[in-house]
Amino acid sequence: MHVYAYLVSGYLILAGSYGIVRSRHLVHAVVCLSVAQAGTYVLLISIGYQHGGATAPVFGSTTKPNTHAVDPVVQAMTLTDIVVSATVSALLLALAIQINKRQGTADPDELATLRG
Amino acid sequence: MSGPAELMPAMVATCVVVACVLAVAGRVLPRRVIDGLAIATMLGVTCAAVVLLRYTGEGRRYLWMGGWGPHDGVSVGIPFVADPASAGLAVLVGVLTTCALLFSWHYLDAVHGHFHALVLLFAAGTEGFAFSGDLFDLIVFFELMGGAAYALTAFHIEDETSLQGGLNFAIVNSLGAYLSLTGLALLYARVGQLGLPQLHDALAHQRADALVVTSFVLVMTGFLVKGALVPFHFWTADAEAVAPTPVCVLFSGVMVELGLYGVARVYWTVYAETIPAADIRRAFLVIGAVTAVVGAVMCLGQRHFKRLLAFSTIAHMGLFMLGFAVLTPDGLGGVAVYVLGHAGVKGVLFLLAGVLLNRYGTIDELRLFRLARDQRLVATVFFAAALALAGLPPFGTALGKSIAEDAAATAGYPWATALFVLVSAATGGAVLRFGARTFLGWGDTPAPDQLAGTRLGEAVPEEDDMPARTPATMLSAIGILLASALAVGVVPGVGRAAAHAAERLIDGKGYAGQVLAGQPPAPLLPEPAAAWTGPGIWLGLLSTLLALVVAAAGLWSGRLRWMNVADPVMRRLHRVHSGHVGDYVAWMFAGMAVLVALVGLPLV
Amino acid sequence: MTVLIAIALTVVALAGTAVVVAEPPERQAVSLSVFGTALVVLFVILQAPDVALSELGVGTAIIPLMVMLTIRTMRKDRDERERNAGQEEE
Amino acid sequence: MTRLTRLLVFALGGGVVAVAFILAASGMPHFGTTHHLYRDLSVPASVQHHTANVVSAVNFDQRAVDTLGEESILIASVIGAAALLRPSEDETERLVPEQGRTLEATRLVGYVMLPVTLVLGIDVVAHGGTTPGGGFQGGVVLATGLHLLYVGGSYSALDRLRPVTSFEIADGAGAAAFALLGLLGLVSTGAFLGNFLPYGVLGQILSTGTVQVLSGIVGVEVVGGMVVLLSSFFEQELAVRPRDDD
Repeated sequence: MHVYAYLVSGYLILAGSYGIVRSRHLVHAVVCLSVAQAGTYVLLISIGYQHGGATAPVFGSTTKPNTHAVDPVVQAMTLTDIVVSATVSALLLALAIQINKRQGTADPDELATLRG
Repeated sequence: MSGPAELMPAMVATCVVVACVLAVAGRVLPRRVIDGLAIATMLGVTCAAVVLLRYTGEGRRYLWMGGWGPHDGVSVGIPFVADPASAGLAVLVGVLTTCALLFSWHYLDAVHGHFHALVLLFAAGTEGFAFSGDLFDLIVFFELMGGAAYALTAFHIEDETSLQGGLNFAIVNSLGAYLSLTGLALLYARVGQLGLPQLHDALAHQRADALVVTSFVLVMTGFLVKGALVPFHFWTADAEAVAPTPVCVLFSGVMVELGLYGVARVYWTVYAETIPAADIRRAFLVIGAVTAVVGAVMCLGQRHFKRLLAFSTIAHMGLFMLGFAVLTPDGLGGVAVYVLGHAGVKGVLFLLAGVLLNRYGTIDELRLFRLARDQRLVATVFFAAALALAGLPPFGTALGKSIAEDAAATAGYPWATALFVLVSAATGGAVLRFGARTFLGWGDTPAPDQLAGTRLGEAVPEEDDMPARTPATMLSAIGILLASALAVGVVPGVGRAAAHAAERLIDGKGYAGQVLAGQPPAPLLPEPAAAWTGPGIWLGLLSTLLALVVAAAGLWSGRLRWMNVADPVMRRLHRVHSGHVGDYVAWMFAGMAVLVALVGLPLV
Repeated sequence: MTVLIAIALTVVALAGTAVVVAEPPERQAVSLSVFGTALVVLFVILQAPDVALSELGVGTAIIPLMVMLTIRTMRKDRDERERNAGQEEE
Repeated sequence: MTRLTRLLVFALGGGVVAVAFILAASGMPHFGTTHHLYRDLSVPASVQHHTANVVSAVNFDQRAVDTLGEESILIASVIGAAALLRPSEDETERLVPEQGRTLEATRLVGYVMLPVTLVLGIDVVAHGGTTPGGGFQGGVVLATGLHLLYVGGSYSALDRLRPVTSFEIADGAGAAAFALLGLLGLVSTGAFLGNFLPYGVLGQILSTGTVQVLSGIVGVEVVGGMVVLLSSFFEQELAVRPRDDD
């Protein structure tokens, strides 16, 4: 369990990359890229976790602020990352739509305009 | 310590604000206003960067965002730090962006100011990247640069090659950024800090174990992708061959160089005291040499002019990497001068490619054969830039090349010096060959079968009704760039300033000490050896001469049967550059594996 | 708690694998949405409600919706091309 | 490369990287460790600025520049997607007549869910400084809620309710306002994105100075941005057609 969370995140990054390598459809490649990115979310959030009933880093008028909470900084970074993920995916999907429109295919194996 | 330091966030924020205004009001504003507003903004930003650069002569300028300054060497805030290297890059960004916008004055269907807004956001990203003193923030601005750049690459949606170039670029670069983020996460898990100065202090006492090395390789991967270094470079040719002309100027002049800047900045502030210099030197010398050779060989084999220029950029990135990899202030100072000269020269060549494309509807070398013989002015500028690329003194490229060559030889790598000469000759020769065919009509007449059945180099002209004479705004952009490339070489003191910039960039300890504890900056060497030298001038002339030989060999290669021996190697190399994004990702991981082996194995 | 986290992590890994191996693009929107949901659950367990909320919007709704629209656009474009090709043959 | 060589190259590279990653992971602090240096600095800093949600404090105060960068990425991609998905020279925009294929039940779900999501989204944005939530999350929830209309009803209903131009303006204005507030902080406190508003009592809605304002601005921008992004895709699917020659 000590490193299981880290290994899962590493696995997601590799699996996503593997998906891009063997992809036969651009939309699939884009989706795999977002799986690889999800690996970074899992890694960051696991790094910030703390055993023993540490709370979320959100305090109110009732719970006094204390440091028996999970790391807020990795959560903030992940939030930034998630918005980036939506935007990058949008741009990539827009490109995929236009490529399919111009070339009549979205299979990377059949797209061959940039050789050499 | 603030004052001039406040210019840094102001520059980034101004670009963002104006970009938003253009994005929202672009559809109602007349084209002239859009052009004028964007150019005025970039002029203002350039002036601010120049002011900042002058102040950095006295030491680094820094500002903690949100007022969260450090206590006892730690902080929750993000610093922006200006040293001569980052401020100089900001000036370079300003000048290149201004020229790119000048060139697109009225040119290019701008689609409601979208083009200008994206260019300004790109500028904001590059400036933030140059100034940021925080590893996560660096990656955020890296992605901002990327996001704007992907859309700009594919701006001509009618052109299928530009779409595919944009997609390959976007996937490979984004994956690179995510891998950098993974490396950052490993580092954060160990030391719980993100600022570059804090990371410096935290890592200074660590052993280079598996975590440090792996995080190094992962963080560097993103920057190496951006820096177009083999085998992370494949996207570069695809993107630069197809992006709109003004965008190519930015990509080849400053974006890929910022990748190398990221490598240098993060290495020297974070890892330099942990990972032994010998390992780093070996790894980066290998990467630099392979990049230079692959770029030069591929450059020689191109007939699509923008693609040719893109491979020349890759070859030069290899040379810059070699200059960096000797890990001395002289080497890096030479690279700094070389980068400035190269940005001007390459910018001129890309803009001339744009002029040709608009006039003749193609930039294929064989189709352009003898077509442009009446273009006296364009031809003169073209050959000046081509010779400068080959390393002809007194251009800035030659000065930078000479300083870096000297540094490599002094550090005990004469083969690197030889590579500088040969690669400059090859890339300059390829460009000269293109010019001789196009403007002079020299060389063998292309066989009909070489022209048939290929649409290579053809593209949708970027301007519908190109006037018979090239407009003054376009010419002025070209003139500014060529003059800057010359000025870098002839204005006294550029070499010295670059050497000082390199000294500051290398001094990671001083960076951390000044930003975290307000320590005074270390004194600089009074007279660095960074000026024209006799051997440097001779080597510059030699590479120019060799470039002429290369060009002649290319023009009349049909008569040189013995050159066919190299064909199988060439064919294989060409096949590797397949335009297939899956291939690119596979090579990226192979490159990471090589980097792990080069840096990690000696430590086991 | 530890067991719960281990299970959630495993589910995320499996859902991620499912996305990567799902070949037909039509199924991608659904498998991606399932993967997003698995991530949301994991983040809630790991005490990251803010991140979970964002992932709920982006990962389970917005990106899958964009993927679905992309695939439908591609299919529409293909149909139209085939219809045009058919007309030319006539 | 053939598929096989490509997979082999990746397998070799990925294998080495995987081994390095596993070795690195074994050198990381164990999962659930109690050592979080940045957290120990960040929580008191957040309390000092009266922000109960430390994640919001990090995003909009301590590391607000990250958010500036991220908001710029959002607007860059909104502009980029709009530019990429514009009807090209050989295309035209024409709304095709709708086919009534939505089930009554789904439609009902959509209409019922819509107000719920909108209220929830606004609440999440408004209380970002004090409870879980904030600009991004609320913005995302709001944008998603608006598009439930598509699931439940029809695109033309959505089109009427969602004048894209005003969302474009919201998006641009949000991003610009974020940068302008940063500059305002620079002018009035000498620190970019510094807080120049008074603080209230910890845990109350308007206690957090600029955090709440910036969070709200980001909420506006994210709603605008996501709606415009999605609408570009909707238009591609429903309205953009090849130009007829006749």
